[in-house]
Amino acid sequence: MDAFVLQMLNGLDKGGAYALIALGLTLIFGTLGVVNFAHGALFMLGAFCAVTIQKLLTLSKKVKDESITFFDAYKEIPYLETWFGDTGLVIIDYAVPISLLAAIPIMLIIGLIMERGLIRFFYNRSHAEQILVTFGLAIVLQELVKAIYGANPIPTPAPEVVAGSADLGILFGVPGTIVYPYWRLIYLFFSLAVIGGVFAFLQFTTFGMVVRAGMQDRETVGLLGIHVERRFTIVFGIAAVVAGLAGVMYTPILPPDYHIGMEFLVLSFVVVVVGGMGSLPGAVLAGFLLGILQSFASMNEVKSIIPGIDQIIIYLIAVIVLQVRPRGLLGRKGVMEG
Amino acid sequence: MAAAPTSAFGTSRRSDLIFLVLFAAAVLTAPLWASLIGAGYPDLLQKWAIYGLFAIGFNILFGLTGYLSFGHAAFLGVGSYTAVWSFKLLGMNVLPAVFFAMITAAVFALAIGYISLRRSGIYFSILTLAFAQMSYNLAYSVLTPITNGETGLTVLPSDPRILEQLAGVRDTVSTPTTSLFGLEMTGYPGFYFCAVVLIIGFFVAMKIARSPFGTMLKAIKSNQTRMNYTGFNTRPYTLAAFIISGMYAGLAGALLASTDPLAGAERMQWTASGEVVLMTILGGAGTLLGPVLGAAVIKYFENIFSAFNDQVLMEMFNWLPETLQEAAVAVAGLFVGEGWHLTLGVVFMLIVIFLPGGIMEGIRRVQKLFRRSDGASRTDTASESA
Amino acid sequence: MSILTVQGVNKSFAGLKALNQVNLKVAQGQVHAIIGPNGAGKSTLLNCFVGRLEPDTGTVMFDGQSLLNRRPHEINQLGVARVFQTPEIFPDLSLLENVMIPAFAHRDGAFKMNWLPRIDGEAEIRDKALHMLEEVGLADNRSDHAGALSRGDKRRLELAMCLVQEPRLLLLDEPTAGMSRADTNNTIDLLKRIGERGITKIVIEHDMHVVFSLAHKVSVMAQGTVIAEGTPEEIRGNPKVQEAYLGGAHL
Amino acid sequence: MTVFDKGVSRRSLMKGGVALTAGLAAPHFFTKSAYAYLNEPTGGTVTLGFNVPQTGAYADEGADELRAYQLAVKHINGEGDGGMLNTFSSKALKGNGILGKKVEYVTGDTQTKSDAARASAKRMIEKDGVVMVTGGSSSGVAIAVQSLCQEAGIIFMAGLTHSNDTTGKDRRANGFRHFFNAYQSGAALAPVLEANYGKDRKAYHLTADYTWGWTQEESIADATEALGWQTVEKVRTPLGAGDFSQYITPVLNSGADVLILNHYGKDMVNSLTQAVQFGLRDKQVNGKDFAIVVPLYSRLMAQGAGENVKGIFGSTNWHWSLSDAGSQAFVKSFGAEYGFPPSQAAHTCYVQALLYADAAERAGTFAPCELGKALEGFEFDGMGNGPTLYRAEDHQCFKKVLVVKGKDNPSSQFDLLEVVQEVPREQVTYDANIPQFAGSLGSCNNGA
Repeated sequence: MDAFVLQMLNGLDKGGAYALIALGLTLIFGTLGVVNFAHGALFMLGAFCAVTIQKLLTLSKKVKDESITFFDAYKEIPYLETWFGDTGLVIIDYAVPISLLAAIPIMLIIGLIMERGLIRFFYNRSHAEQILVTFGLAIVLQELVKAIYGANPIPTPAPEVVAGSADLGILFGVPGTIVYPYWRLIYLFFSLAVIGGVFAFLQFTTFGMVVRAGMQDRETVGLLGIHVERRFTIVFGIAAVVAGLAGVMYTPILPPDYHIGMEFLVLSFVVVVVGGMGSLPGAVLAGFLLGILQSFASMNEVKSIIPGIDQIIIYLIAVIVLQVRPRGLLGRKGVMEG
Repeated sequence: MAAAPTSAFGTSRRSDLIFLVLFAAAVLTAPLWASLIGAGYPDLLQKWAIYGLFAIGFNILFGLTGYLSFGHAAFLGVGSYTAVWSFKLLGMNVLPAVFFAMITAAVFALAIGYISLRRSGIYFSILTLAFAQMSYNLAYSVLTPITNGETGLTVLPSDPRILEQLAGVRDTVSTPTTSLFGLEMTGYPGFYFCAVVLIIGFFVAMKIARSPFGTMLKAIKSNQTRMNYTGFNTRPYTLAAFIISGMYAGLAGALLASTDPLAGAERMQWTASGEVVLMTILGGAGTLLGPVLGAAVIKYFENIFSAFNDQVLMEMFNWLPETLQEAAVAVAGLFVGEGWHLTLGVVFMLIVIFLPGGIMEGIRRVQKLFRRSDGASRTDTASESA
Repeated sequence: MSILTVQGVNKSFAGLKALNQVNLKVAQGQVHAIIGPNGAGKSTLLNCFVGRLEPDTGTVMFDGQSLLNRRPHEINQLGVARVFQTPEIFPDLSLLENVMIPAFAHRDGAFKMNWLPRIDGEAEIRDKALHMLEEVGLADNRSDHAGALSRGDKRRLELAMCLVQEPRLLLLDEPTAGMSRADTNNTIDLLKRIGERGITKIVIEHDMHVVFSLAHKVSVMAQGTVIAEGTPEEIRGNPKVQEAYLGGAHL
Repeated sequence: MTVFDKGVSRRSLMKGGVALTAGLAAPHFFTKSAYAYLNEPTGGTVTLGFNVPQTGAYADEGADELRAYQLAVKHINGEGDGGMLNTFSSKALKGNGILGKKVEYVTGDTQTKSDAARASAKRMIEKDGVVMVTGGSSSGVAIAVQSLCQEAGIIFMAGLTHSNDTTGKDRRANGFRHFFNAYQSGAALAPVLEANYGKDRKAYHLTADYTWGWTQEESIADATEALGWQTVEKVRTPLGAGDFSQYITPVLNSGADVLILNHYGKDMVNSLTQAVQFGLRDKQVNGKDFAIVVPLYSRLMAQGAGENVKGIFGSTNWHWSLSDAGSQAFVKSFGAEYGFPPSQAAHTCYVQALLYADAAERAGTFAPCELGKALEGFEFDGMGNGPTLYRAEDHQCFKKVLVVKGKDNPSSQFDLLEVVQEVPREQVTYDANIPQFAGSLGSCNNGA
């Protein structure tokens, strides 16, 4: 029972992460018709927003450690601490939440620059070319990050108050058996909130309505004299922000390195395809489905029956789903089949 | 009938023959001209030939039918594993290894292609990716008894090598080396073996591209609906193309194992599949020569650019005043050595932005610049398009 | 002798009846026009003949064989060719190749691993294709990419692609839509010329000029069903047709 | 192209020409050189090949290895302060290069992939004419390059490789390893674990699902079971899993009170970070404090895990805070050059370079077989790990192994680990042919 609930939570948590990345990816597919291999890089840039903010907050006065003479070892006392004392330390502790706020404008600007500077020239080019140019961009971005921050992961802990675990067992009357880290719970609620926000935005605003109409039939909407292009630029910005926020929030779970985006790239493509190209609910559904199945496939009970199943479950599901439903779970006909 | 209708096909028997002879000459003299750019050593030359072959085969699927496979590395890996097992069980001769590798790759391609080709577009791509990733993950972990996992499958003196046993020539003391009837497949002999296979592979690819079968594949890429309403069952065509290109990949894998008898799971990773896509597009998808050029460029970057270190750069820039020299080294250092990936990324972007047809389009444009467009001289450019 | 017999065909989309008990007999060697207002179900009916759609109930018999539950290429191999409303050609290939490809399908069947000969060595197919291009007046452009043709030329090319297969039944979905008057007349002449070969044709058309110059027989569809059938003269004089389709206007 | 020395171009051009004719007419015979061994240096210089990961997950480690090699070359050529040459027990090296030849080097990127590593090593052997290849930051790569060097006929001095197989079942006559291995980790850790956690413990293993992970799991399980510990479960995790939550939650209520993470690199950073996040470090089970153990530690990786390493035991080959003269000399020299302390990867690479040079000097030749004999059974000291033996039977170094613990109050950014114990050499010595290691060196290969 507790094992089941815990794996369910793991699955939801993973699913939240998959869904967030896949959401932006499928939004870009659906609106711009662009296969964006740089989407993982946006996730990575978001994570490094957090790293950068943390580095800025911990800018330190360096006091040389006199006990070491061979090289410059120093004790670091952050300026924030010298200036504000304990308040300063609290601010540093909250580096990740602060980054979350900072990442919104930063990722929006990055997204807009990317779309205006590069992606828009590829609307009518073949998918292969889109893949190549965005893949090239992803490599360039990650190599630049590597040149600045190195290749090692960088620890970016969550605030102290949420460092512990919540005892969810109390809810089920079995205290102590179901403990789950606060931060992961926060991540789950955060992803649900962002997903809800994106859907509400598309559902209830005129802007969203136009975008949705554009996803259905771009030409017709264009004929109505509405500037679809400009809205699509903003859509790209939104997708970048969503990916970036997912990145920021994931840093306490996965200390980021320059390569983290590539690791999510393949996975998020599988999620999007399983959900159905260009389908937002599909991406969310597939994200959670794959997350949960992956968690359960990793249980010893399952692995003892089918060895190595946790290694391939995601791909196996993708193959099966595409055999049964040619366009993914909620895909529409004619999207991205050319 | 009016004029000779050759131009309707963009090529003629004669221009193809010239093209093939020039290609063969360029490949066979590679040790000479490659040393001018620091690439004249057997291993890189072998890699050029092998990955050239891999890309040629990939192009038969992607360039002709338009189906973008993201899992072709699986066949490369399967070919390598089969070849090493052939060395271990049968003997160190490369011919059975090459033969069995192609057969196994074909069987895998049949199975994977049969399922994947039921979908098209990006759905097809993801299906092939999924199969390749499953192969990679399993080969790296639970299939270790067959693949030797992380360490990779190698030949050992104690292997059975039945054919050699029967002939009474099995040496159980020293590590056996691959050979073609006694000719060791390392160094330059290994390269010439790969080169000959590459030329044959190129010839076969050209044969396919120029044949009615190849024209059907191009027609599938151009308009699959029309193909169906024209009375063609397109599935066997795409499946045949998939299997052929899978066999090329298996052959390339066997050659990798023949020149260096070690097969590792990384060969099947999605990045390896991505690499052949990049090679093909970089060189020019749908052209015969492009994929070979793309393969050569990427392997050149990987092996030569990555080897530039500060010491080499300092020597390069030693004609500059000292302060400038250091700055130049610092900037250049970003792009070579540990930064060679950055260069690769920048090159991809520049090529796709400015030369969507890849290197071949660049060559065509240069040809155009130097040539009066009198129509009669289009053989060279045309013969390169497949 | 009817070559195509359609009986009691029904087809609904999400509860909406697109075809309602359609019956149709097309006589061998005739030009049979199907006319009717937009949304009358003409194209849906055509799609039921070529394997694009499966009727919910009913039968479609072609020369004694059912056309139902067959894939498009099988139906084509039986001798049914189709010209689409928006021309379906191979835009990346030369005109000559465009016409040679259907000729191969006619000669070699649905699949043949024919990779040893060169395509330019297939003299018989090439000559046949060239001849067909000459017939539609496109022989001079044979080396051009088909994608660069004008819409009218694309349609003539598509017609050549269908005719080179020597089909027994040719389906034409608005063959002159969007064409200038001169082009339309050219097409009519062309269709008349090939009419002399005895190929049965079903033509969906809006242009009454085309219908009345070509058709031996006309079926009128409205709201998913055939409301009238007869020679062009009979149809012209049928008040029911005039009301349903022509809105009372005199032809 | 100006990139390449013209002389070289012309020479390799001629080589290519000869090879072309040879290849077409009578292959094979011409490619064998007239020299006594492969790539025998004939001029005033000798070239070494440094094959390290420059891209991929271990790029930082690779960069540190490269720094160490460059420092070693300086010292061998008599530049700089001499580093560990001053404390090294063998005094054969005179600071004038090796055998009077100035040391030059070429570098390559292994990408932490066997194929790329072998391609890079082949380039060094075939094009650059190196007499020795060294480096690497993972066992798969080390074993792959080692067997390549064996076949080609040059010496391979392994860098960071911890798998038993490198000097176990995949040992080769031309390959030598200074770094310690999984078996030694187990042997060194067990007594410390016993002292801190007692004899009655239930261990849960999370193991990277590939060869290195398995050998480490086996070694640690053997060592801890010998103490009387119970092994509750051994769970394999996919390499590069990223999120380990689905493997960690089953630990929570499994009844285990020790979690052993047989992960390295990014996997270790992630699994440790997440295990701590799940509260495992602060948990009480069976009335005992729950413990996490990371058998193979590295300072660079510890940096990635940050605060999460506090109080967690593991083993390491070497640490810069050691106070012996050799370590001090090395740290001083490295620190002065680069401004920060060397990692264990840097240390083992530096030592390997020096050991190679010294062996060549003592053997009087670069010929792999003679040079190898000079390394086999070589006893030395002053290189940071106390008296050390390069065992002849398997080419593995035997020396002290460090048991370390994540420091509770680091005083500086480099001060993450504290050395708990320097486990003496006798305790980590094993017979060369125990089942986990049984293998054959084969015969050495001079390549000519």
